[in-house]
Amino acid sequence: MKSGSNLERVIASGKMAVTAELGPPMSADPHEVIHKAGQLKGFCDAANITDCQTAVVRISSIAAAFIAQREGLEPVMQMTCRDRNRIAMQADLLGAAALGLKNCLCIAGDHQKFGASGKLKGHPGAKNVYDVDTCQLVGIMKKMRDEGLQQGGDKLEVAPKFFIGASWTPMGDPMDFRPYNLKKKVDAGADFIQTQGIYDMELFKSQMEKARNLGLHERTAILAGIIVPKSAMMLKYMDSSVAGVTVPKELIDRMNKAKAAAGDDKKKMRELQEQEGIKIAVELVQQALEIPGIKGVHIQAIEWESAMEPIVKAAGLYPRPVLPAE
Amino acid sequence: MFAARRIEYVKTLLKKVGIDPARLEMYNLSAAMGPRWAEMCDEFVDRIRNLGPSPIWLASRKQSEKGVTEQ
Amino acid sequence: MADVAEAAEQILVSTVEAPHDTPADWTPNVLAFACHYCAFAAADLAGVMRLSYSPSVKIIRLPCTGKLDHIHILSAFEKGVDGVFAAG
Amino acid sequence: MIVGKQKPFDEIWDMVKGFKKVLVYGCNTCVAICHAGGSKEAELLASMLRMRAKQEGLDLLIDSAGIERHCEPEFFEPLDEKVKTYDLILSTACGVGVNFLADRLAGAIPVYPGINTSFYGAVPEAGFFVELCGGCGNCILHLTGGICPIVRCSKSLMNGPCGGTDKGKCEVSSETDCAWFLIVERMKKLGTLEKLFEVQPPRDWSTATHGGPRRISLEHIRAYEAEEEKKATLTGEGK
Repeated sequence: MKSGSNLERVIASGKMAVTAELGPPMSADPHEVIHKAGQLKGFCDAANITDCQTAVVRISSIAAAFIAQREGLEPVMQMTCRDRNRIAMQADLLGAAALGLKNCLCIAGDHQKFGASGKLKGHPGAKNVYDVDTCQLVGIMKKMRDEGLQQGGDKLEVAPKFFIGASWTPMGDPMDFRPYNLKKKVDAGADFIQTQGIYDMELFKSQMEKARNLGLHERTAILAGIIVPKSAMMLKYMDSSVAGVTVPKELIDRMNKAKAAAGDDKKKMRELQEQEGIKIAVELVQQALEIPGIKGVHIQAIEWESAMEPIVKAAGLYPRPVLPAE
Repeated sequence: MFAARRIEYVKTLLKKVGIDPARLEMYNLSAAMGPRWAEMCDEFVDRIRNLGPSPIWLASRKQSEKGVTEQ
Repeated sequence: MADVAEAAEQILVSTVEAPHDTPADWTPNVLAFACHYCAFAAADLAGVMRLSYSPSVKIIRLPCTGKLDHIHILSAFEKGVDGVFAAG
Repeated sequence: MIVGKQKPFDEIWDMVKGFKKVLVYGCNTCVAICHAGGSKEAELLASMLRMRAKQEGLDLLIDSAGIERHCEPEFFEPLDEKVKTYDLILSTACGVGVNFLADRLAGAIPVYPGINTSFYGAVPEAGFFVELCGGCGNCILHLTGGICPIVRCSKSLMNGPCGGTDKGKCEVSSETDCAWFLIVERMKKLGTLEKLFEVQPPRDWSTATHGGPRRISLEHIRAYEAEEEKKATLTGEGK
């Protein structure tokens, strides 16, 4: 075992892994984290704790991960390359390990300009760091864990033992390079991969085939990302505005149909769309799990944590395995 | 037309120093347009009369008045 | 009709410049940069035709308005002229 | 070349208004090409400042001048005496010029910046400037098809595109090309895509602005100059 985390044990056991997502609040109040952790607990093997997603200031990933862990939910702390240089990164990794955190996902992070969208002001004038990129951060973490060395070469008395993750956008531009992008992250030392949300399963299958041809499915655990759709509007938005995400027309049509069935009843409109969204998510999960080389799913019910339970149950992924620590 | 582009640019500079860009204009006419010239001059002078004296002229006058009273 | 005239007058009030009173002794002082071959010839023709036009316009003849530089216009305003036009 | 943009006029006015005798000092190299700070722009700016001063009723003398370059001492010499007669120099040179002149005047007269020095750029078409190099001091363009990921990628990524690439454009702006999209396409054309498959290790940023002020010393040229100077002093003494 590299880290001994629950996620690592589930993957090592050969069972399909399930991860979820928990976004910390823009507040110093821990209760939202505790509440969300309660909703997710038992329905996933670990939950990603985002690191100031969309470049908006929130409870830090490490602190929120620690709170979640205290609540009995295994966290995957996320670390962006946007906000820290290699000194802060490694210091935070040591601190996280000292707090008992065992999983870490490396991502580039949304650009700070993202923060100023919608009603939020964000910090578009912030200075970003990008001292190292995702591949390099993965490499640093691996070197710390396996060699007991800092990036600069200094020794660590006790090495932080992390199960190292990286993200992958299989359908982003330039698409023919994306499998190699994954290969670089695996070469750098990524133990598991969580993908960007997938709606177009056929396209994902062809990208997975390329990844398999490079032998990557044997060297890392690829978890397919599923973003639970909540409404037809959300699907349309994801299709047009979210990079690397395309939504097949038939899915949007299904949501529109569910919406239309409610007539003028706004409440019912929402309920029917949510029901259909959960149904679509379950189907996507089942389709993804059939793709050769897939080791699990990363289900993101964004600000809708209560959806995890019905999805995991309907997909036949409940109860989650309980594996003893070594 | 180089001149027309320059005029447009200088209009932006004038605005920055608090002078109405309408005080600057570009006209096109040919050698045979004698009556148009006269008409154009009257038009433009009318425009300026409406705008009144330029802020620079007013400032100079104020300064010289002050100079006189101080003496 | 009165409304239209009033509106027209309002439009002519500058939004850039500070409001001010016009002294009684002021007369417009306008500078024209004229191209030797077109506008200046037109001005000449106006003279030959004995057409009367505003005496406020002083003409500077240029070989071509292409010769007109930004600084010539700014200098004119700096000297206190009330308006400048280029004709070519 | 170095690309800059004139500061907002009101900001410049606020810098200048407390002084009595101001020289707007232009530089006729890079910043003249980007229409920000050459002799011509300095002349226009001086005229605008004079008009503003007049309207505000301030007794302010503002002249303008320009020299070929603000980054080599020789060019300053002809105007040194004139410059000393002012109580503020508003330099429209790039930041290098402002620093260099301020060092030369050594605190005798303040030197203020009239432009914002923006980047090292090219002029793909008249009136349009783009940043193409970050001056990081450790060039890797041979690995990336001649496209710099350090300044042309908004996250300075070294190992390929992030997840934000959309239709070949950057997540920061749909008007900005994704540098990594360009790099991949260029490397395919060059037939060297496999160069991108290797993981690039963390960079040494000490050659960029992160290692303190940078200097380059060409010893052979400095030695020659020193020798020439010595010879000149010797012959001077001989007379």
